[in-house]
Amino acid sequence: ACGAGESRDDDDSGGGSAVGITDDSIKIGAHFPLTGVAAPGYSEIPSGHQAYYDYVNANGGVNGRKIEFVVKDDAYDPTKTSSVTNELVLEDEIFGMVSGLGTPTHSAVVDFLNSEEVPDLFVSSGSLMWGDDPEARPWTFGWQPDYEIEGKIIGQWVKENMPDAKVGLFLQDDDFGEDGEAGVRQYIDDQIVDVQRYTPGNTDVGPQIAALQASKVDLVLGFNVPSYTALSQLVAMKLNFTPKWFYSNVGSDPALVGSLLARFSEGSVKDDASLLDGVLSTEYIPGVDAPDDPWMKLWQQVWDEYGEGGKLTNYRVYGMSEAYTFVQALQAAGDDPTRESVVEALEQVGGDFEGPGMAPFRYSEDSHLGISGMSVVELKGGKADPLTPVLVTDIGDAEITEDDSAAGDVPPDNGIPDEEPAS
Amino acid sequence: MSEHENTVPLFSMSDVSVTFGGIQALSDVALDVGSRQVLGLIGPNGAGKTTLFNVACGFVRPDSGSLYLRGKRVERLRPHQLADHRISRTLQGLGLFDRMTVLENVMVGADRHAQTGFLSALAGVGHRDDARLVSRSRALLEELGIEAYADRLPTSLPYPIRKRVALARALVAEPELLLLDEPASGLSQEEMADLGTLIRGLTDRMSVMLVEHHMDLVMSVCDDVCVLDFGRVIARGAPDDVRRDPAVLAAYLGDEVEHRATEVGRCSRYAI
Amino acid sequence: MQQFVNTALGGITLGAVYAAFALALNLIWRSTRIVNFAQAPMAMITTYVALVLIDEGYSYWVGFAVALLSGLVLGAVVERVVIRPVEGKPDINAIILTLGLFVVLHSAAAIVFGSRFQSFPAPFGLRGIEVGGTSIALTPFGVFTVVAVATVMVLLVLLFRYTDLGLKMRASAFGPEVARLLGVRVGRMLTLGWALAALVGSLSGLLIAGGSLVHPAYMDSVVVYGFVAAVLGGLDSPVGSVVGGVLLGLSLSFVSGYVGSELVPLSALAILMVVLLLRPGGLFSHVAERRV
Amino acid sequence: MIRRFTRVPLVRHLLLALVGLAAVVVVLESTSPFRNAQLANVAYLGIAAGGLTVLTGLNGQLSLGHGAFMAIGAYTTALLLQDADPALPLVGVLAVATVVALVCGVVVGVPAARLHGPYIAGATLALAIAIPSTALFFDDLGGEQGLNVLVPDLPTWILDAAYFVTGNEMDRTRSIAYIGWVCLIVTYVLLANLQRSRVGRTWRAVRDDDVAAEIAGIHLGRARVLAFVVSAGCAGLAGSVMAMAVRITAPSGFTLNLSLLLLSAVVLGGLGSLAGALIGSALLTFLPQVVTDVGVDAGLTDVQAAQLSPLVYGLVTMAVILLAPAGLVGSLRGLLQRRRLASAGN
Amino acid sequence: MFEVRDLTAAYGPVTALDGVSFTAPKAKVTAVLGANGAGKTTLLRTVSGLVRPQRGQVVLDGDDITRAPVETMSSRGLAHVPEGRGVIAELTVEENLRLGALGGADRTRRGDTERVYELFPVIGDRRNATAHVLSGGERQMLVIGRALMAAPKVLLLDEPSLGLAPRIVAQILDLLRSLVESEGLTVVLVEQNARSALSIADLGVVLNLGTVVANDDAATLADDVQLRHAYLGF
Ligand SMILES: Nc1ncnc2c1ncn2[C@@H]1O[C@H](COP(=O)(O)OP(=O)(O)OP(=O)(O)O)[C@@H](O)[C@H]1O
Ligand SMILES: Nc1ncnc2c1ncn2[C@@H]1O[C@H](COP(=O)(O)OP(=O)(O)OP(=O)(O)O)[C@@H](O)[C@H]1O
Ligand SMILES: [Mg+2]
Ligand SMILES: [Mg+2]
Repeated sequence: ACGAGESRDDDDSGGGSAVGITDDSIKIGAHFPLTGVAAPGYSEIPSGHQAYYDYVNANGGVNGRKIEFVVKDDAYDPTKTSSVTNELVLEDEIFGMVSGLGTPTHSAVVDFLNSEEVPDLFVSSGSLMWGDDPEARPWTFGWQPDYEIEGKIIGQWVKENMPDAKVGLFLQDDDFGEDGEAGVRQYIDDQIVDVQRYTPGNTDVGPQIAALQASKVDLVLGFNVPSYTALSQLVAMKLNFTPKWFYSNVGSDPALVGSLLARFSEGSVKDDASLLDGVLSTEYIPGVDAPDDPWMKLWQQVWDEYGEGGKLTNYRVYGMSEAYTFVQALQAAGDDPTRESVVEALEQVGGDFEGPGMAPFRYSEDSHLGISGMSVVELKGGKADPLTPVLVTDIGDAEITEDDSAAGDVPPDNGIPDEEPAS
Repeated sequence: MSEHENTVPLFSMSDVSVTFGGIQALSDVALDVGSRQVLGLIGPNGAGKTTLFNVACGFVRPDSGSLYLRGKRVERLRPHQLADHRISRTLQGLGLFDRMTVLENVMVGADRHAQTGFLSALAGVGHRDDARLVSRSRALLEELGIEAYADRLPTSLPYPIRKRVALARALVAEPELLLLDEPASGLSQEEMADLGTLIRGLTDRMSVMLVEHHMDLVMSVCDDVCVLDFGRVIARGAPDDVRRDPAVLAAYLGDEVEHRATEVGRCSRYAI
Repeated sequence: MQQFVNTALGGITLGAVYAAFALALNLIWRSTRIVNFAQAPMAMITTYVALVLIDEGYSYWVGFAVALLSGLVLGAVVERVVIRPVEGKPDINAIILTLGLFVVLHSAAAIVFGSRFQSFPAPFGLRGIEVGGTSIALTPFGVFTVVAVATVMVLLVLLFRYTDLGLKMRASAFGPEVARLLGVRVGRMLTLGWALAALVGSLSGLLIAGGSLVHPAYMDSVVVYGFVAAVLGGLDSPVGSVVGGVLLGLSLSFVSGYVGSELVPLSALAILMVVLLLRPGGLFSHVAERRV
Repeated sequence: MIRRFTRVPLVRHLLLALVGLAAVVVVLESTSPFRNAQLANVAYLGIAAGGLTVLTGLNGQLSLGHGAFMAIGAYTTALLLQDADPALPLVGVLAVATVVALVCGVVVGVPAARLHGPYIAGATLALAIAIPSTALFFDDLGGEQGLNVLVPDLPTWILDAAYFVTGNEMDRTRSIAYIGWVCLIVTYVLLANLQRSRVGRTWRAVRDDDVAAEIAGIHLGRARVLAFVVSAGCAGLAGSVMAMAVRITAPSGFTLNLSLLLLSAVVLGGLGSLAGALIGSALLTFLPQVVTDVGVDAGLTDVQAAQLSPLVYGLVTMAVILLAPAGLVGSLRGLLQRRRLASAGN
Repeated sequence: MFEVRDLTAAYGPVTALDGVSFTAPKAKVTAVLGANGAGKTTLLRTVSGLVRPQRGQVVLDGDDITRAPVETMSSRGLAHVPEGRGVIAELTVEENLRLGALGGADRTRRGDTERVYELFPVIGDRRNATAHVLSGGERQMLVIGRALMAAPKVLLLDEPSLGLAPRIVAQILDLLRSLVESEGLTVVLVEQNARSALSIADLGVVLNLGTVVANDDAATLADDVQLRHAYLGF
């Protein structure tokens, strides 16, 4: 495992660095919580990536290059993220970081990646940090819609459709909840009567839900992860608390939450319908609840052929969708991609990528933020039923507009994108 | 009765009472130790002898009463401060530091003589001071005839040697008052005799309070004997007088012993 | 008012769960003088055993019984295989050993059962009952939890205070050599202590899991709070464990609901520190100090 | 002559430190930046483990919460290093972090000194989770996301001097590794001094028999608090180095796992031995990576390979306790001693 | 009858017992004497199984019990009062005594606690206190009382007089005598203090450095001036 010192390229000058890439391979890496408290769910994302890369590799790779995806476990601990990123960059010599997960974890390495000029693509987190300031972090790109625009879209919808509702917020106590709250407050600051925060890891949310109930809220907006959706529903059941629920996209995952709650609806709940019926949420990529969507058909096919086994879940779909975007970026960077050219290509043509995202990416020289919008949906019988067209916006006071232009994208027949080189 | 040279005794307690949840371990005990005197403290099991030592050392706060050391009141002192007031004691058990060598055990007792503090220890410049503690401790080990064991761990040593180590640790602090709690238990007749000589030898530099159940030793080394029963002083006086005191005989010695006490040296039934 | 009642009720149920866990620690401490940090993952494993059975279509109670039984066996096996060799060695050896076991069981479970969330059924309803129009967070399953914990506590008090077996177990813990001389089969007692403790631990695992989600780390917060509860009450007293557990559950529930859930760990520390400052041996310690 | 000289503990420790420093220079200069980063990791774990081994091995107090003191040191450092050019030089930052942890050590150590056995374990366990969680409460501490740490460049004269000695330019990773190892060496010299001094003797006496220690004139409370404070200070310094090496300080970096990891490092290496603490730290730094790589090579999925590393770490811990209860260094020492006895007997 | 044949035991490299043989006849007191470190304690510990012998046999009423587990000793009627620290300090006085009765051989003859309290009124006063608070001598009484609770056939006593007031020692020795005479108890008495031990013993065994140097009538031993001076210290 030594010798890293010698093989490091000597010339940083000239046509850009070609670390991690050869004529027939490209090596990328990522950090994910594969163990520890954050592992449930999130540890499935990289298997989605892997399945899709295997699929692409089996079909000849990208310009003849096979994608090698190296995943390291950081247990959601920034200290470990830092050390595995060192390992990926300095020892494994990856071309770029793709989809490293988590806000505190990725924060620990974002400066390092930028100072080492390593492409840091498609961070798996909705924090604004991944793209709102390309000057400060020129090598970093977000992917999913950030929490703030989701908050804005939810806020506007509530303002228009439930103007009299007393709103309570149920927030994860970190940037996720914070950014979401900021977005929501742009529209319905006066409607919010109570804010409750839970600390991830503390699974007893009884006191929080009891407080919301005591505030007599009609609508709870949840910026939380799926397990807490299930927990909040369970506690609400215990308390006979029946407001309207609106979970952000992160937490809604109807398939997962539905299956978690299914067991409790068997005996204890009288009405047979799913506990999640009538719950509101948002959607920006098709998920496993829509098996007939052309993208889902592709993912299902890829998973069946190249997956590591187990069910196809929304986490895996998320991973495959990110992987798809990475393949697009690589193609756009031309026949001989360098670290620089990938970033340049994303800035130039990334905004036009067609993919599973229902709204376009915001990639440009001024913004590295990801998908720009989503639609509001209602869950019915375990499926998401759109209530609005795709709503698109940006951070800050950008307006919310309707834009269905990207929603009709269908995957190419061979399931592999075909981007033109950007330059 | 032996007379004290000074008008103020070295150590005294008056009206000391201690109760433990309903058990009266000491009641109104008054007692004094003159300088360079050996005071024997005897009494039945559970009479309160160790408790009295504990009071003297600050391990037990008396419910009432006062302690004086050279005329100064000391009952508010904590155990670790007594060493500075030049009181040392041994424990009824051994109380050695099992994972430290004999020398180190004794050096802990000599800690009072150390002059350097935490900072010089941290900076590693205290070794000269430490060397003085080493020589002091070695000298004492030599005096007690156990210097050969200086670098051994106590657990590997025979019981009588360990008892001596415990004694050395108490002596190295150079106390004025030494409290010995059953120093002879587990020793053979011969070793006990040596111990007696040793204790007598100490009286040129300190006073000793001795708790012991071996009458031979008590009778031979004590200037004065004080008898406790149910937490009260029931007799006090010269060994010979105390030994004949009927109350003491009834409470403590038992009548069988009386024969032996008068005919020391003869092998008699039940004698200890 | 409704919030107050519901927060309190939630706190009591939560406290009952801490109490159950604390009882297991208490039992193992009293019978072997070891704090078993692997208690939580052991309980987690047995809960998964129940889950597998239930998924296979067996009833909840079959799963429940088998989980308790496998807890018993697991406890015995762990004592025989892992703990027995360090018997009589310094405390820290056993502690580190159980910490090692903690890690091993954890990752083994993640490998075998996967690390995703799974829901665990409850035998009784999970809906709160209505009292005079307002609904309160007292569920039938919550009642079951409290009753189960109280029963275990009473059984433990009876076992240790009034039976010869309890006496032998305590004697084995405190003075193995002397106990042996007096004819106590110390080895068996230690094994039995671990087995029973693991059984109680399994019960606490099942109670926490009931009507909630399980994953390999689902017991982790209980490791801390259950232990804090046990220490709070005094490790030598089953009543202390229960009082400590309920006290802690209640306080933390109120802190979480009225102040902020991020202060929960800090309040646990504060409560523990205050109690231990006043009573270094916990609330229910009763050993009079005699040091010399 | 030299013999007599090296019998003075300070001289011996300084000599060892010099040898250590030389070894550090050679190793850091000849290894890759990645290894440098790993070695920085070893350094800060080693500093904290060194303090803990003194507390647990010498004084007999068990702490399951030293990660909390690392968090205190790390957060102090992060707060001091918020600007690109901080008000304090790095040495000052390290010192302030240590002192803040020392002070917190007093706050915790005073009540802890009265506790024993499982009660102190319980209190420190609660500490381990309570301290990092307070960061969530105070907005100034950056919440879940934590605080970024901006490590300033070393002063040019140091860089020049380093270039002069090694002939290599010093990059940032390497300079932090140097900071870590210099701190480690200084800490270990100080701890070794303490260990051999009357303070160390006092600590061991309290560990072996507190009653006997007290009648020998030792202030029990003071001795215990002092040991606790010293080790808390070490943890604070370690946290400071950690903050610089990791470049971020967030609550999720100070989970209970960290505290337990430190304890295993100490026990794996051999309780009470500084060398053991260092070896334990190295083991815990390098082991996971090696194991995971082996797992991946053996064809396991990423998730399985990742789980393999804690599994092996747990098994190794258990195996050491069962097979070599004195730890690696302790067992080695025992072996050598037996050899010596055997050869002396012949 | 109780017999030891060629018993040899070692702690690592230290041989503490080297081929010890003797017989302790039924209903007699056999004193085992010798200087500190002679191996007396080791002898008793080997007999009751706490130390594994390297060689030799222990025979109780014709049964070879050499390798029987410690736990079975009390049910064979053997009780061992260990040297020092024999109480379980965390249990109450009453519990310590109850424990003593659990393992005895003969259920019907096991004593009740009241008998012990009568014998030692001091500990009767403390029956519900944890043994932790007892004084040194009170602990010793408790240990002896606990051994009696099992109504043993053979009683091994390791320095029972340690820390006891003379009157209590006398009382205990009286009691032993009467148990020997009335109930046929066999006693093996280890004492540092040879003089008082020989005064109540029927037989004496003198150990030196792990070997038997004398084995005879108690009176004969007490009269042997040379032996007394060489090994018994009086
Ligand atoms: N902390 C305590 N709590 C309750 N009772 C105690 C405590 N300390 C001592 N006692 C009781 O006080 C009485 C006196 O005990 P002490 O140890 O002083 O006796 P002693 O005279 O030294 O006896 P011995 O000769 O047996 O050592 C005893 O009955 C003992 O049980
Ligand atoms: N646990 C042990 N480890 C090593 N050596 C021991 C151990 N116990 C006793 N010895 C040694 O074995 C020898 C016999 O000791 P033993 O305790 O049997 O003597 P004893 O006659 O009972 O002496 P005492 O009168 O002091 O009780 C001694 O040399 C002693 O040092
Ligand atoms: Mg006493
Ligand atoms: Mg002996």
